Amino acid sequence: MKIEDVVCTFCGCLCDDLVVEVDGRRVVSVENGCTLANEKFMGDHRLQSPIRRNGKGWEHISYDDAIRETAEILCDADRPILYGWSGTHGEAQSIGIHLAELLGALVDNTSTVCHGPSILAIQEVGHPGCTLGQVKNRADVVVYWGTNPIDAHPRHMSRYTTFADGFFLKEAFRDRRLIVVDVRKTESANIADEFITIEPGGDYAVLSALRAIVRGKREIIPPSVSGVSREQLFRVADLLLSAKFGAIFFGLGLTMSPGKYKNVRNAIELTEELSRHTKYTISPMRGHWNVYGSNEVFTWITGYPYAVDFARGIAFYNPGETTSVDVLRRKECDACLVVGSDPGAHFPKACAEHLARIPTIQIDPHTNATTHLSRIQIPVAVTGIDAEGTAYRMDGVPIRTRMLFKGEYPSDTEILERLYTLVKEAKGP
Amino acid sequence: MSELLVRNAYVIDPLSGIKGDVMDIAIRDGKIVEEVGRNAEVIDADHCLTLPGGVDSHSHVCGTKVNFGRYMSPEDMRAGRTARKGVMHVTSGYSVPTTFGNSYRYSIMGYTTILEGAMAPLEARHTHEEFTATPHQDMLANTLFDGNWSIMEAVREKDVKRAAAVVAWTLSAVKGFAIKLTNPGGTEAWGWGEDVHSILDQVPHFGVTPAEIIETMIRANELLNLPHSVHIHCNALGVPGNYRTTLDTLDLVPDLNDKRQTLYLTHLQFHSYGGSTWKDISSKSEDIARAVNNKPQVAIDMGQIMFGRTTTMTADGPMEFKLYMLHHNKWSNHDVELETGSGIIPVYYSRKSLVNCVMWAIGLELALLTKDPWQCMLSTDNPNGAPFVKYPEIIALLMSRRFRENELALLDPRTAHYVPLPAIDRELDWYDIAVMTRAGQAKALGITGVGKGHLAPGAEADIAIYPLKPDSLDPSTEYQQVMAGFGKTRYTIKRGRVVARDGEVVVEGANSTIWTKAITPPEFDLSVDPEFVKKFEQYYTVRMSNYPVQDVYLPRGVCIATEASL
Amino acid sequence: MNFLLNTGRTIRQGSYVERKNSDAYKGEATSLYMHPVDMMILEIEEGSHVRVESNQGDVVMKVHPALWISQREVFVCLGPYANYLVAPETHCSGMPDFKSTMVTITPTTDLLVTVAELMERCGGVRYED
Amino acid sequence: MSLPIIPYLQEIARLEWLHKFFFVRTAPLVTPSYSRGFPELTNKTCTHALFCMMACPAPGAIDVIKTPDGWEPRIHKGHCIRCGLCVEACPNGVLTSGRILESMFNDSTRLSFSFRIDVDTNLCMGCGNCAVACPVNKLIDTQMAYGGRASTDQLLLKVSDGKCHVLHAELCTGCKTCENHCPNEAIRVSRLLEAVQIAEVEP
Repeated sequence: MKIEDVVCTFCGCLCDDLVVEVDGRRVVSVENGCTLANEKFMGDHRLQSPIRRNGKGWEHISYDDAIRETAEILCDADRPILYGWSGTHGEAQSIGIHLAELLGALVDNTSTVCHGPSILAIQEVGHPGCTLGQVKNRADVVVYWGTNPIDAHPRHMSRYTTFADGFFLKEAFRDRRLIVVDVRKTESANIADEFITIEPGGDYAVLSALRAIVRGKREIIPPSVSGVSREQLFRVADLLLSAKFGAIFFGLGLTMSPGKYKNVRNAIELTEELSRHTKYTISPMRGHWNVYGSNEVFTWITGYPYAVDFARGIAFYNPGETTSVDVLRRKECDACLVVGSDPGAHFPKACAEHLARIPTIQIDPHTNATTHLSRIQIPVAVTGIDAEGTAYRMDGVPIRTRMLFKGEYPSDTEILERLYTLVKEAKGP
Repeated sequence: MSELLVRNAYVIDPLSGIKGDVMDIAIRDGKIVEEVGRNAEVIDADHCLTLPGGVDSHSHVCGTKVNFGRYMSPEDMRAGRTARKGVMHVTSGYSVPTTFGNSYRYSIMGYTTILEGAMAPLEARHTHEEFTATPHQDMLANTLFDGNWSIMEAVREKDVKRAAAVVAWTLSAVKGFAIKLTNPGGTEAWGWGEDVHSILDQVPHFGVTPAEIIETMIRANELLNLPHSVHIHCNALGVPGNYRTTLDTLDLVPDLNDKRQTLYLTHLQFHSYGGSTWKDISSKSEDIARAVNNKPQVAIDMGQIMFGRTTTMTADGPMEFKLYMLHHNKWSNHDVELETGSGIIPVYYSRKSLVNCVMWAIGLELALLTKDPWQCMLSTDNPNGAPFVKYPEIIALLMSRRFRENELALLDPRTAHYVPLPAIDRELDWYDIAVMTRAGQAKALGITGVGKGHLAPGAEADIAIYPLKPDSLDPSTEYQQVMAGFGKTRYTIKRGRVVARDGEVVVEGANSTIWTKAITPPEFDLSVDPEFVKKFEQYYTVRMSNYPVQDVYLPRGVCIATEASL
Repeated sequence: MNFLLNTGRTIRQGSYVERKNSDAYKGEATSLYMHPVDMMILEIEEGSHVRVESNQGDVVMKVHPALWISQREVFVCLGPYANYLVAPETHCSGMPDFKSTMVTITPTTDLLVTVAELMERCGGVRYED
Repeated sequence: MSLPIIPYLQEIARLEWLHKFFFVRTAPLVTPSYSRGFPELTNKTCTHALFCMMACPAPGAIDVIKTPDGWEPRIHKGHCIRCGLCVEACPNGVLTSGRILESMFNDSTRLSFSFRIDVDTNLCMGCGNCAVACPVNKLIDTQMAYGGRASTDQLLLKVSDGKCHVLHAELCTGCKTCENHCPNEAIRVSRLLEAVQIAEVEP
């Protein structure tokens, strides 16, 4: 059976035009999807049943036992942390946050090691953005700064920006100018009209230089800024200003480099500066398919996009203190529930070591690095394949993922609901 | 079967013609009935003011831009935090509270129905998700059509029926309630960093004017027989001298419906400015109110501003950028492909700012100078003028001249030269307030038929009992009590169930979402229209089959179906 | 020899992300891309193993030449191997220095470790299906 | 120093040599009939088929430009290697050089083009840049150009199973748009030229 308009749950592009052929409980073929989409749908490496660490080995246990034991661990903990959420649907995220509220736990999502700094920058200066269709239909200048969409969001250029025709651009790739800024010559840089190589850690200075030029202060620019020549800066600024509609996309090259949120703040302020001359928008390239959804759900329930601490009863937010890496680094938490992410692979070693020290429970369809650090892992259905729910694309457009077939695994929502019920019973009214 | 009896209630129910009688209200299974059995639970209202549940006909509480207002404002979240308590979830926020924060605070003030003022169709799913997390109120969503390409093309072709078909398809796809036009044409122009400045400006590339969009949409709305009228946020919001644009817009309105207004003009305070710069801005509330008084076919809401800190958010992207150029605090913008835009900035309305003082006066003047309370709703365009928790204070200001004078004395002393407020003696009475906070809204929205805004048998048992005794209270002097009383109900009853009592929320709540579906003849079914389908295949970045809001997002949807006259 | 370690996404890392315990993932996540001139100085060939050491620890990786990276910089896709070297310090931003860790690289004949072994070093217990 | 000059002067001053130098008669230089000169226009109408450009092996040697009178091939002599392929390739006989056109006419031969597209599936990441930019795809299925959603299998290029696949190589016109916009050189277009009898080309 061929299913049309399937939503890919890999990256923040959330492409919704895939055609997937399904034979019973097996995906047979994927059309229109990139390599990552294909791996996602065709992959067949699920953990078969819940497992529990047993001394130096592992044993299979029932879902009932796994959930009950998880509830006990969480109730016993003084400072539990519920981490992850970007790899699951909004309905599950919602229950997870209420669970944290009930436990007085700290709840954080993967933004913390991704676009958390972008959020901090937005909280300082705002975010002039737009939906991706606005870029597709109008943008004649596209900038990718510190991001390599070809590897991380393969269809971003062909579906939404450089190559996709739009209402006002009938010959898109001829009519658009593509600027790529990076510290290394990525695949994306290979097809750019203008590639700017920046010395590592030099983004802030280059952004400042461009802001100065846009402000008309060319005379103050030194011959070279972080390895970028003055001539190139002038050329790029002129190109930016020549746009009728310019779209800037930025990635972890800004959020993870020295300067972190200040880099992003500078990029947003460049956008705002350009907006005084012509139309400009800026957007973060969100990684996980539903990381933006986790920010949205966190925000409408708690008021904050990530790093929320319920220990005081109220929702308390102080990134740098209530962010997962810091909490783990300080060895502060004494139990961890991981849902839809892999901190074992993506946190610094010291954090992984603390996860191994405390009872860590993982809810995830696949074994991964965190599996080895955990006490219990509960396999669940994969949203977009055998579970469905809401996801938010990187530009904030909410899309309902599809369930392609009913599988044998429970969804994140079902597991978390059962967990919530058990914890609520234990905690009393 | 659950039964409840409210005894000794001092009832004002304007839609039923009850202007202050002490009576009992019987409730069975969530509806008001003639009488209930002996075993019914009893609430003694003790002669307190008892009104139908409050209806807010224009408020921003759920959806993409509201949530972004929270997202970008941790300082606002910190300004209003409550811990989890009983059935109440944690809440955060002052001007843009979390969904539960909104819901609890409205509930405590006796509000049971809220219309979200602006929902971008492409992002409707988000609004509905937040509706589900706003458990104590029945929710409705105004759906944005101001920059809709299909609409503008129909307007250019002078094809009212096609415009109606686009509205019908979209409202039913996104489970919206009514047509919202925010700065019509201006949001599309903002796609190029531009704006329209009067109702006769051309929208770039589309060859239509705001006036043509407004006129076409008014007629399309009536062709679909929708419960509410077109709901407009006029062009040129917040610009000195914009009252002319507002008067021009009022002049466009024909009288096409005998049950309700033909055009609803929202937050009119922001559209009643004289002068030509921020230095000589003045109140033109008298001109506007005169036009409204002469046109029974329009209804307005105040858009009152109140001093202090708040967050402005609107689909009017270009206006927010202009405002940002004034405030230089922080600015967010979010354009939505083929449809609309939006912008958010935090603001502080100050008594030391003459402009802000003039704005404050204009809102009150509009309410006091509009003769018929059914034509003017009480609103702050929450949170743009002020958070809705300021409603009790506004009510007190409208009911007490003395309170107004006391307030005026605190303002920039030049204010009196620019506004007529000091000369207005009128004090509104309990009945006027009842109209302006629930009955008028329910009538204007066209939801009396689904049992909103009144207490006649058959109506939804949404009731607010305030600790106010109109028989013995003089609002003119005891305005502090009025303010306190409207701020915290003794009981808020939602569909026959007590949901809040003396400032505490007592149940988890389960709301409904009211949406409209205009049934059109098959030749107007756009789901198979080649031009319309092309929009999805070529210009939208979401497939047509993934666009409509699935039923699962409306666990308790209430559909108002109409038969279109196409 | 000292290098600046940069990390980021690669398409293969993304492809194998749900098979983190596979040889394919190990192969990609231990691939270290280095400028050929630096390889010459270190006297190593494509495919040579190197020990990469930071103030957090050390891990064995496999070198690939790449012209798209500057001298004295190396690139490893994000994952447990790269993060084994990254410090947990966030400078009160919540975000570690994933793209700017100083490392020392020396040739070695030691073998690559699996993800499970690496996690065992962190105190975990290996799970094999 | 002066001695070595004398034998030279003696040699130059020989009568026989001087005679030959001033009165020699050799046949004038003519271009042999089989030689290929720079292609010239025949004044036949150019239909902008671009076969000449596709056939040309010398980068930058020929362009087809728009003049007020219509399309016209233009030879850049510094680049042209006078191979004559463009003359042979043109379906309308717009260009000529030596006897190429004549002998093609006599022999009823033509050049036939085809293109081969190779996708290195190890490198391809299915980003779809090639399939979306491809002008042939665009004519067949407009949706492709607007974001890469394929609604037919009659395409030249299509992404499925995570890689770009060449479905109908015979549709390729050799424009190399795909090759130019591939971020990692995973797609290559090569030209296959063969001489065929006209009957085969235009049955």
